[in-house]
Amino acid sequence: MAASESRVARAHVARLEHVSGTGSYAGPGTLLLGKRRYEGGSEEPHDLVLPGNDLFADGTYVRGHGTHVRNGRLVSSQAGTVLTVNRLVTVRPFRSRYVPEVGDVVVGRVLQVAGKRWLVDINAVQEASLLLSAITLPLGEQRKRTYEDELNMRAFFAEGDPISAEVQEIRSDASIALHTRSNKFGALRNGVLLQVSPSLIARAKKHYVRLSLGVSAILGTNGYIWLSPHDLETAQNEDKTKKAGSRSDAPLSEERYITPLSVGPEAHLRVARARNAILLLNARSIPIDPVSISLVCEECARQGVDVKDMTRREVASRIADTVQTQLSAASHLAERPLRA
Amino acid sequence: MFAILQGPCVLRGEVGSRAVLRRSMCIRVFNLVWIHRARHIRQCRLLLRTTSASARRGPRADLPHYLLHASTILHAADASIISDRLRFALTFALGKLGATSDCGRAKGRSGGMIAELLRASEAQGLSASEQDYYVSGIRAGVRVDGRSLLDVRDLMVETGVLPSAAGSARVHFGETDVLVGVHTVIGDETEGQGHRVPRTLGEALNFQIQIPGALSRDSRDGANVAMMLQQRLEAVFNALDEKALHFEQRILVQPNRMWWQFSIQVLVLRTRGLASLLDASAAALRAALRSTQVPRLHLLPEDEDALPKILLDEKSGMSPQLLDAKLTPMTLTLCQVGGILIADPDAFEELCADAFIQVAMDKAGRVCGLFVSSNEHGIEPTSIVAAVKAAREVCVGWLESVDLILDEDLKELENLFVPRSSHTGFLHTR
Amino acid sequence: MAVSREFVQGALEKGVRCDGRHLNAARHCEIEFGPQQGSAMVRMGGSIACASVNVEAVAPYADRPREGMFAASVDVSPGSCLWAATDVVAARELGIDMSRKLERLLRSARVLNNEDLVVVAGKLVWQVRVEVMILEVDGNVLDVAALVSVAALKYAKRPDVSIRGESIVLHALEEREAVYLPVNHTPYIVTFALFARTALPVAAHSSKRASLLVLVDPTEDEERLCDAQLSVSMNAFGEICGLSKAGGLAIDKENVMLCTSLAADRVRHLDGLFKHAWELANNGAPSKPQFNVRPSQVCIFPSKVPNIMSVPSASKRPRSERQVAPQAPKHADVIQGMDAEAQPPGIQPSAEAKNLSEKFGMADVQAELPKAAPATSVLQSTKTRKASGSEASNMIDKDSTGSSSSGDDLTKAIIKTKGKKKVKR
Amino acid sequence: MATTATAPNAAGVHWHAEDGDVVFPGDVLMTIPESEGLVVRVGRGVTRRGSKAREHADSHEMVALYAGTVRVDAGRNKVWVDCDHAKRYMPSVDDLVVGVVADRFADGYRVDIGGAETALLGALEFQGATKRNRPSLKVGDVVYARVTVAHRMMEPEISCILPGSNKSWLSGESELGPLQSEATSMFVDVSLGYARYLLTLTNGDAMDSLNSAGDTRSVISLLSQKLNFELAVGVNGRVWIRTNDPQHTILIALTVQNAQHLRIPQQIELAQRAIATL
Amino acid sequence: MAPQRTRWGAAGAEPAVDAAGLRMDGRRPSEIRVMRCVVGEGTFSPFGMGDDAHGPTGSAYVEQGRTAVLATVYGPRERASSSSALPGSTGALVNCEFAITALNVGGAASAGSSYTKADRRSSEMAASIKAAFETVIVGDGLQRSQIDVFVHVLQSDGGQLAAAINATSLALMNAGIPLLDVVCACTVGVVDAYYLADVTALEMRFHGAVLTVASTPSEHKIVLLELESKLPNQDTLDNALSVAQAGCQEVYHAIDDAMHAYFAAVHRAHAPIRA
Repeated sequence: MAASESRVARAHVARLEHVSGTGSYAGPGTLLLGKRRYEGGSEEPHDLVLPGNDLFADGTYVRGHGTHVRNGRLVSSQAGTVLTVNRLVTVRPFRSRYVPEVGDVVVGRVLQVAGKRWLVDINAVQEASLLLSAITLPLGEQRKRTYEDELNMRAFFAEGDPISAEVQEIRSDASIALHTRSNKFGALRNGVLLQVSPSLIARAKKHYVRLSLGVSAILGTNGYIWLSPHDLETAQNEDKTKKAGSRSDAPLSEERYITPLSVGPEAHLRVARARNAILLLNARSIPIDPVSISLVCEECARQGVDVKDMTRREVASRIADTVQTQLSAASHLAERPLRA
Repeated sequence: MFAILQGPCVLRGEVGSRAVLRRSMCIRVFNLVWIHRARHIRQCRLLLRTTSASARRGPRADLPHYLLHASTILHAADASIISDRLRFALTFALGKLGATSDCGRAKGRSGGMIAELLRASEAQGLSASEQDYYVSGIRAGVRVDGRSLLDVRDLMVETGVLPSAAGSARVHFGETDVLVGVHTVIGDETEGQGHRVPRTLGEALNFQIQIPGALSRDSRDGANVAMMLQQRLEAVFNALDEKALHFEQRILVQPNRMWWQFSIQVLVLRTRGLASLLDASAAALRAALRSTQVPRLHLLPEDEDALPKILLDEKSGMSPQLLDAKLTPMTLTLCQVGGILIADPDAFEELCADAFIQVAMDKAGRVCGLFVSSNEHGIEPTSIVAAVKAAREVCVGWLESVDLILDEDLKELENLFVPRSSHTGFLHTR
Repeated sequence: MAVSREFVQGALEKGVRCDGRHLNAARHCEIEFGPQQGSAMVRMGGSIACASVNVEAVAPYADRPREGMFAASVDVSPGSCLWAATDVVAARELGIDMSRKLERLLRSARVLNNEDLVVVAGKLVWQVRVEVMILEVDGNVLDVAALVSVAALKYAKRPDVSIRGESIVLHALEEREAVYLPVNHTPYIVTFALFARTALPVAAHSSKRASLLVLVDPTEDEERLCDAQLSVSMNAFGEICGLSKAGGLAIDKENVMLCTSLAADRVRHLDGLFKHAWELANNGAPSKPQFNVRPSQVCIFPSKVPNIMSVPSASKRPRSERQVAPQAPKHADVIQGMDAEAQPPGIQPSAEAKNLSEKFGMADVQAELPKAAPATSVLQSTKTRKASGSEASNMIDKDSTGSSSSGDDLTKAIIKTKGKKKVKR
Repeated sequence: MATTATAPNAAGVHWHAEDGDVVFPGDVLMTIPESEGLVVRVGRGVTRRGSKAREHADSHEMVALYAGTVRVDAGRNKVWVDCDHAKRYMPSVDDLVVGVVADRFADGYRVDIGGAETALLGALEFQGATKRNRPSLKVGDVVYARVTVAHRMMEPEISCILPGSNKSWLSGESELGPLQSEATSMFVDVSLGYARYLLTLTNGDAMDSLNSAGDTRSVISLLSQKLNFELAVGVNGRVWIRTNDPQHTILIALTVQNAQHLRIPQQIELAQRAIATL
Repeated sequence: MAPQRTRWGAAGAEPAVDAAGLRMDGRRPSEIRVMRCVVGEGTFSPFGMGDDAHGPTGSAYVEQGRTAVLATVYGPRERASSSSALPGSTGALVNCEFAITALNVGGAASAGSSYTKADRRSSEMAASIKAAFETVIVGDGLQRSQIDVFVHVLQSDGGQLAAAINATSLALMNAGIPLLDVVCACTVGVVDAYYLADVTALEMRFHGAVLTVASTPSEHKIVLLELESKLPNQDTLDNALSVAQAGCQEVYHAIDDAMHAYFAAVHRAHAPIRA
């Protein structure tokens, strides 16, 4: 053990400039005035606009996110790529906070239990609020919210609890309301929460996915992802983990302190693999969906990369490149962004 | 507190002399605090300091001596000896202290680190179920990111990032990304800005640590953490003797009158959790010191009482000497989760931890500082020993490979005639 | 006086400001030197500040043996306005901020050369400290502070010095006449409030040049509501000693130039005032013994609008005209202790008429005459009083607690009786 | 100072102050023996001394609350203290005040009425407001309201409902309520006494007991001959003015505001000049 | 540092612009220094733990000659309850913290004294940065939120404020915060009839006037303006302003390139998201 550590330790110290996250695009003299060079930038990104750039002169376009109108002209207010969905013009920034839309499936973390509502962090500009009236109470059906319910709100969700929910409405002052009125939403347990850039998670039909490698994941539209092991072997384990992974009904007070079933090391390893795969994709800003995740895992398996080495940069770049090529080969349905 | 101090004081006579005879350096343990009836250590600090330094330290000089044992112990090169002697020392101290009972006053007060952690993590606390998951994973020997228990994450070093600084380095480690710049100034007492002749190495360095509101909503918490970080770094360097920072002139250019003042700026670009913060900062600090260039001085002494003039002759002034900081330590944080020891916890594992052991270890594998803090359940002395052992493995490995890299860097640095400001600077990529 | 952004906007579109001024008209400004040497007081509209300078002979800094010392500090008195009273911290910060700006101005304009403040190099230099106290805040305080500090410096004297061999003698005043400080420039700060024609910040980026309204000498309200402020500091020779525009509405370069040229005129005018006051102070003309603070609303329409395009001297009103001012009402005496001296100069007919015509010249005179009965809601309000006045008023008996609430019943009762009288008539 | 003339009147009330005296806070105005049938109406600025005074163990001492002039009506059954120059408003019940919405919360507003503390205005405290449709005010809106609760110990409360009136706020013709269209309206601060004077002026006859000027013509009436404006006077020293033209609004506002320091003839002169500018 | 002191010591003697019309560092008068920008510095750790809600949302490092500034942006996030904002205020509340962490290249101040957070100068800088961006940030959608900007001057060789502003607008763009326009800043030194764009600390020693201008490149509007010393007349100001605005354009090019490079690197082969 000890010997291996020292090896590990020795192996993993590296000089930063070779591997630094910035080095790849801030190469020597890359950004000097005048000349423009992109390392590995295969195609010149023409569709990039900066705030204040004119998009369209005529008013025939509908202004969407990331744009504003300045004396009759449509002007970008974001640094990003221009997308036009037949009249609607939007500018999608590289990275931004999560911009919620009604109906999004999000994974969040309870920050605070306020009167009659929970404040939930969903990586948006504001904290979302989950009203007591917007959850399904233990005895499922629409019974009246009693004062008792209000008293032991912590029994349902306490501070720090990860939950999955749906965006119910977005009010005029941009405040967000969630609801968990469905048996697939509710508190999450026996798993890990990780955060990626929300722009990498597309709105899809299914956000509750079973990854091929025996991990069930909730890909929140807000860039929060919940991973929990889900065993293939024993049916008994199966439903228990399923119950744990995506609970049907809101938890009861005593249930919160049940010691979870002890998942075996290989289950942990599976989750770890999925986690690292997702983080790898995030680091290379490749869209995250079951396909890409499983691609990464297969690639790692093929190259015999150890789980804990997956996030090591050189490994990551090697794998990500191959995965990217495979993906771009696969996806032809990339609509050409419109030029400024 | 009195009860705590009393026990050890008995020891001063017997072992002390022998240890001091053994080598000119004696070691003291300051404030071994928070030991409760279960005789578990709540928090302890080992600070090594030369006798000469500590003698001038005044009031603190008469603090407990019982780890004079440790002095012999910690200098022994062999890890097994370390563990034995350390265990002996600790248990001995515990026995002494146990004899004088009711030291458990401080129950409920948790170590500073834990407190900081709680404050820092309030924004994104970990739910009970998640903690269970983490713990079960660690029990199973697989951590959330796939590491095994004592694996550490990658460490990335870059030197010479601040052209205008005498020495600088930047380190990526875990979630932490820290930048350290060293500036050398000649300090003398005539300036009278409260500058005092440094008595320990730690006093020759003055830190300015900045953590822009990274840890929480308001940057006050950042300030608290910065405070703690500074205390620990200073403590580590207080433990070293002057030779740890070696160059032609001594740090004291003229005894008691002029000295080199190293002002060190630590800028935490991003961080999360505190374990990786200390380790990364220590690593960056060491790298920065190693890459520090000190201009060669010529002193023209006039009459005795006046301060000598400082000249730097053109040639040598242009090719300053490198500071030899090979002996400065690096730190590793280990923490105990559910009774199991893991190395280099990430931000979430920290939240599950019930004890922290931070070990500062130099290249010879000697413990230069040991910070233990735990929650109210305390921690077994044996696990401290185990931690030190594990830390020794990692740190020595680290130090060797870091030095490999730095040596290459610094070689080409040294034969650069022009000072490093000609580099592209921060984040330069050659 | 409380106005909304929309109102100000609307008024400005028509060329009037909330206190009836033109856009480029400054408020009445008075500069007073004294009472003692090195102190001065300035009133600009409702804003009042006084400053005092003290000069000491001290040893210079070791590293700067041939430089004197100079420092300026501004304090905003908590009583100066409502927000200052309620939020002391903000007031202090305002003071710190202004003292920084002020010091920078005085240095960059070289009002005092530190080299001139040396008595004996390396041994003795003058340390000059000017302290400004803002007594009343009604907008444009920075200008006032700058003006008053320069005035105080100009009026400040230092004891005469003679050097006899090794010894340096500072002569007492009775022994030798004190001498003025070597003030060689008199810079002024002129602050403008900038309004976009539309309230939206987007308008900042509309390319119409005329889309900006430039207000000189803004009031508190205008400072609160404006889109941006630009302050130009300039000395009498038209040298620009400083510019500062911190964010706010983005403006064109032309607008900056416009502001500087406006500032030049304003500075010429201020300089005229300054010189005039300076003569008054030196020709033994009795400068007012005690400066009595006059609430801003005393002056009927802002006193004579100094048309800043005109020659400055014309706009300074000789004192004699003041006497024309009618007596203040009795209760006003009791209240503000106003004397004829303090009466607003605006009242005497000539200036007044001129004023109003100036002010409302462009107002369309045929604003259609009132159709409805005037002051509708006022009548209603009277009705109310009658209605509620008829309610029972409380009697005093043992267990009636403090009757503070009973006060109004009385007035109502009176109103009622009046009403009866009226009926009788 | 409080006068010494103590003339017990028929009612047995011992007067220590006469009409027109200038009194200081705490000066005893009169002592009222504890006998039935004594009715003395005390107005603003007069209160009963908390503890029974020693020398008049069996009577109440009425003292002045603030410095001002004592007013005693002819019938000697009403007394109050005038403090015309005062600027700080002390709320008392049934005062009509002009307030500014300082903050809004779930079921009401916090309104600044120029007093020591802000007043509460219930969300439904409007003529004919229901839970469904009720005015929603922004921060900074101006309301004309009536003080309903004013007590030393309590936060004052105001209401826009007028007993005996049934005009709904919806029709916009209710006497009290939000003062609309801030685009052409503003209000100026005047001294409390002057505000009262204005209020009484709008009765159409002079209040010689309040102000020693016998002139029936007033600034407002003069202006109103020439200008078409709407004006609301709050006892809290705020005069709200609205015309169609901001210039006129400013003209009126400044005239009204500046007239408060002038005597009646001067006020008239001022008003005439102001009108002359049109 | 001592050697630097010797190096700069004699500098005052040389002319601002030599016979060949070149400045001391070989630039033409109206030429700005070489500008290196790194976008997303510090937000993007090499270990892929890129976007956590915890780290900075955006950051940028800007190097203009030997002036190096790092700006990090946190948020927009829920406004801390303690923050005192006007109740009626719409849009985001911008906090800015400005810290000088390094020695001046001129080596004037000692490292110990150069950094104090409460330093007047720093607070002033912070105030002007805050003011410069408050009106540029598009408020809608950011109600009840706050944006924290931390600016660190790693080395300063003149033009701190300008570099800080440039870094901040890059960082804000990186954080995906909607802006009405990019804000570019540039300084101009007026030394006896020369207009020196982007002056260095050394050139500031000529006691010329130094004018800092922040403007919007697309419309040449002036957002921020600071002149701290004397200009002879308005024409000089006019010229200086135009030189500064030209400089701002140059800066904008650099910023534009930086963003493109960032785009090229980070979103290389970024398959567009199926909307």
